[in-house]
Amino acid sequence: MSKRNPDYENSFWQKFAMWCSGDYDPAKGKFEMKKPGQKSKGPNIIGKLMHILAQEESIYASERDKNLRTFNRFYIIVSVALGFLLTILLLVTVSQLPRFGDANAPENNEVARRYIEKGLEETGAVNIVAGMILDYRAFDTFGESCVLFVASCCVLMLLKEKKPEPEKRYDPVNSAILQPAARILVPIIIIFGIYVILNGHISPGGGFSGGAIIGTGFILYQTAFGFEKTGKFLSEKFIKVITVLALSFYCFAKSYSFYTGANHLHSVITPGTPGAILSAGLIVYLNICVGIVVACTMYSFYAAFRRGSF
Amino acid sequence: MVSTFFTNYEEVASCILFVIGMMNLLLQPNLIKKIIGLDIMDCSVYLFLAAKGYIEGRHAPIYVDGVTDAVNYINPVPSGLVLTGIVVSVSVSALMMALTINLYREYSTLNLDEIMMKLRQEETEKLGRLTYGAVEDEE
Amino acid sequence: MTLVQNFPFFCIILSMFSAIISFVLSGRQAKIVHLAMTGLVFVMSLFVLQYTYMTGSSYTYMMGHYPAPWGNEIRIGALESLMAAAFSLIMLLSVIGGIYHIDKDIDKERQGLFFIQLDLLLASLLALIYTNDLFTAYVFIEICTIAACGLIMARKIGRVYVSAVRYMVMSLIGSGLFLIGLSLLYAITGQLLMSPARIALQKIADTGQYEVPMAVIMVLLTVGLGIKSGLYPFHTWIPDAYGYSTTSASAILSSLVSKGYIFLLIKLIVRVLPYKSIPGAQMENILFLFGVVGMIIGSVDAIKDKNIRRMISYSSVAQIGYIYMGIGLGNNAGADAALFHVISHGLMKSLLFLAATGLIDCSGGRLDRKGLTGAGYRNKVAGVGFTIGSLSMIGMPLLAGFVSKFMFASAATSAPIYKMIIAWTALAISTVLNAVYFMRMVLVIYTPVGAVKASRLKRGAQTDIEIKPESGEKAAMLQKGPLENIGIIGISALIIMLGTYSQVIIDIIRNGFALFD
Amino acid sequence: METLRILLLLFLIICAVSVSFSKKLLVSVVIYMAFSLVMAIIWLILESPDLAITEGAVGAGVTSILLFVTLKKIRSIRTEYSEKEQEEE
Repeated sequence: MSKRNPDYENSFWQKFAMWCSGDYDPAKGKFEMKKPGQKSKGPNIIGKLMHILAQEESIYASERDKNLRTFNRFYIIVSVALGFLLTILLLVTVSQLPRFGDANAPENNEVARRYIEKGLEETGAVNIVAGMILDYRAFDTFGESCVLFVASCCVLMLLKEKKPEPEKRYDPVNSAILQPAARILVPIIIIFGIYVILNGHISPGGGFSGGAIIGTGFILYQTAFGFEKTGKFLSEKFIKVITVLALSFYCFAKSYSFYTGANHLHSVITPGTPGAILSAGLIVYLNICVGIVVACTMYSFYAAFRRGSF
Repeated sequence: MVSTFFTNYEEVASCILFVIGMMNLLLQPNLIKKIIGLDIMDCSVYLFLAAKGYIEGRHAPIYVDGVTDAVNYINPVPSGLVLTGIVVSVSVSALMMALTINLYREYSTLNLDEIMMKLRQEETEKLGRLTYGAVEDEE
Repeated sequence: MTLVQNFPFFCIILSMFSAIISFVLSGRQAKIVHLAMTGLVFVMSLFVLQYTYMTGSSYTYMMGHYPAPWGNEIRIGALESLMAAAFSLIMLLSVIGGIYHIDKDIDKERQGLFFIQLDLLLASLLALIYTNDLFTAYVFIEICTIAACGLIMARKIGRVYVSAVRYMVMSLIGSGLFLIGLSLLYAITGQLLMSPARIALQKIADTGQYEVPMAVIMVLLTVGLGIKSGLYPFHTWIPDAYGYSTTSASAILSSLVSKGYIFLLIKLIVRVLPYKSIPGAQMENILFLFGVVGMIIGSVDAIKDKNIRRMISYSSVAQIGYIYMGIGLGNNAGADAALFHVISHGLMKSLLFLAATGLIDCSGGRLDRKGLTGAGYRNKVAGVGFTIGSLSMIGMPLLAGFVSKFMFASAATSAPIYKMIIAWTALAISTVLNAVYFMRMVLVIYTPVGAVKASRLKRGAQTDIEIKPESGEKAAMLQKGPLENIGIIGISALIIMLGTYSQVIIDIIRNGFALFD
Repeated sequence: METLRILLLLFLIICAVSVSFSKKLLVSVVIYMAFSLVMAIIWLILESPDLAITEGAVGAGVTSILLFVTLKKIRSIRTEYSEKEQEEE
């Protein structure tokens, strides 16, 4: 609401920027001699206010909208007041919480201790976080993949067009920087992404970060070389099928482990040797699945935004 | 009471950021800024969680040389929660961006207030025609 | 562990899996998969209900190999399985009843995506009902929000995008507040599962530490879920969101999505938050107050609105006010009444949306009272359905609405005296207001009109303007199959059954609620 | 170290405020990118490399790219509309 005013010239930051570049002197006109009885500041502020009011008048023109305007103002005031209240509440709360970095804080309890102490033998993952999200609390993580999935469905629903037309206006231009840089960078980015995914259980990273890195690699490739070339290996059908395959594998693998866990059955999945690439039971496969889903989703977001199709 | 106020910088900053983000989401008429406000709001909560997980003098939750003693590593739970949360927030903001594009195509403005006013004018113009499929027919 | 005990987990995974495979299926196949899946979920939930009701106990189900404070878990009792069965049944009937409009409003290539969202919505509702873990609840709240947004904007008109944006903004603020409340809760207890968190909170309350944080957590979690379910001061997104989306989406959104959040809130109140303490009692009073105000303001807004669909949406605000009033009464009877009203309102609202659409269709798409005159004669099933729904909303004996109003009134007697007086007054005023706008509508749709005028209305022409030639085609287009009627008849029968055999359901709710803790 | 922490946090708050007061949307998006990168650095200091790498890839990478693409798309829609208007004239 506060930013409806397009009168940017008079705003503080604009003046600050102009002052930096030497176009504007805030002291100008302040130190000159004034004729007695002339108000120097008044008209400016009043004029500005009038301007704002006039603008509001033009938006809320008819008589019927008068109520609406009062309601909008009331809404703004109430929201700001609530915001201040919330800030104070949260700050008071924070001031009562344990000190930053305290080892005896309530959250460092038996739950976290077991994840650390037993994690290696129970999950086989060297990265405790990966072991936690993909084994101890796997249901959350499956839900999270579903969030990505449903968001990509929604985006597709919104932006899908019957005939995806490549925007001629924004086709890649041949530049001296973009194509050569992309030719060198894209393989490096994608290989780094694959490295991050495959080492998700050994070092920092995992399916989500690696998948996002690969996705940005695809996006860079598309920006440099256009949809025709990208479409050769990333067609809509391919993306759909591979996403469904990865998510189904994830679904089945986790269902198996939930089912055996809840019914106290013996599971065939073993942690393996810690530190090896093919260790940590299902974690490495799940990381690969999540990576595929995330990379495809990120690229499909981009493609849907650009031309209304995958 | 104010004892920890001056040591918990991260938490204090995250509270301030949360309110800034929320106010942006509520009061900015511009949709793109609303989305950025949303991302800032989510990020601030994650900063809070990450700060809660930190323990002074301990290392990242990755086993070094097979040492599995709990006094060596920080709390891994907040990291896991934040990892999940980051992905949730990116998908929500992608959805909001798609909605923004469609709204712009429909009303050619990014200002939500202006869109509301346009809608109201549309309604006033065809007050007599309260029909379910009216808008579709015109397209 | 017997096979039946696995069924809740199967329900959740099945609905997620059908969403995943629907991504590569065509719209028609996705529809079949969705209907079959919802039916299967309903049947399985009935088995679970029978099992839990017979054994009279609740059990926890580990999601993985690790017990309570370490791994995720879900918890199943009679109340949860009853809710799951009711939700899946309402969803099935709403989709069947609105299937014609799904075909008409949504393009062929988008229908598959629409059914994916319905599948995931059901999965997230089931997970919200069953989960015993706070962070899982957060993740599934987000799925529910996104899927609901997808349902709202399935119709491709500008109007619904605006309502979707408003819905998303309010919902995201709600989830943000919920998330920060959750983080604070984690900071002072170090637990994410509900039962251990409760024990930890109890310990903290005994030592007298962290009084302010506890109150703030309670406020944040309650307000977050209140915003998402459309509690009175935060209800502004409701009429837009429900009023312009396709019929099934409106029915499902108003009858299920907001109820999922309410159920989660009740679970949090009973299982986690220290609502028995002094700040908890104040929080209850606030919920009670907002509920009562919402009951009256929602009805007044509904009276003012000319558009029938928006009128029904405003009535949702009032009905959600009833539920919060029941929670705010602060005793078990109030919570029982609120839970019963969750089911009965779910049924009534779906019926009203479906029947209203039936009436609109036979009036050439007109939404105002003038256009709907005599619509009850043109579409008899929809007219009868709308009448039953309206009578139930008003509180006619032998219908579900009467039972829930009676339960609210009797729950108020065991509350403090001032709450009792306020609750009874509010119930009386709200019933009168309900009667004003619903009976007005029923009278309008049964006002006889002359044959010529009726045919004009049917073709969608303005009563005072010449008949346009092309409107004849439009009337032909609005012919539809028998499926719509199946939905309306099914839900009407359920409302009558719930009104006459209410004792069984009330027993299940009472026993289940006692085990909820 | 403590000074660095405070400086970074102050930077975050300044970024968040200046997002809402910047005139150009492109500037807001770039500021948001800086915000994400600083957030990643803070998480690195807080001993959470997993979060840092994810925020670097997702927040500063994908979300910002999507925001840029959104702006670009909006501009292309605008030019499309103005071209149509010109043709009509």
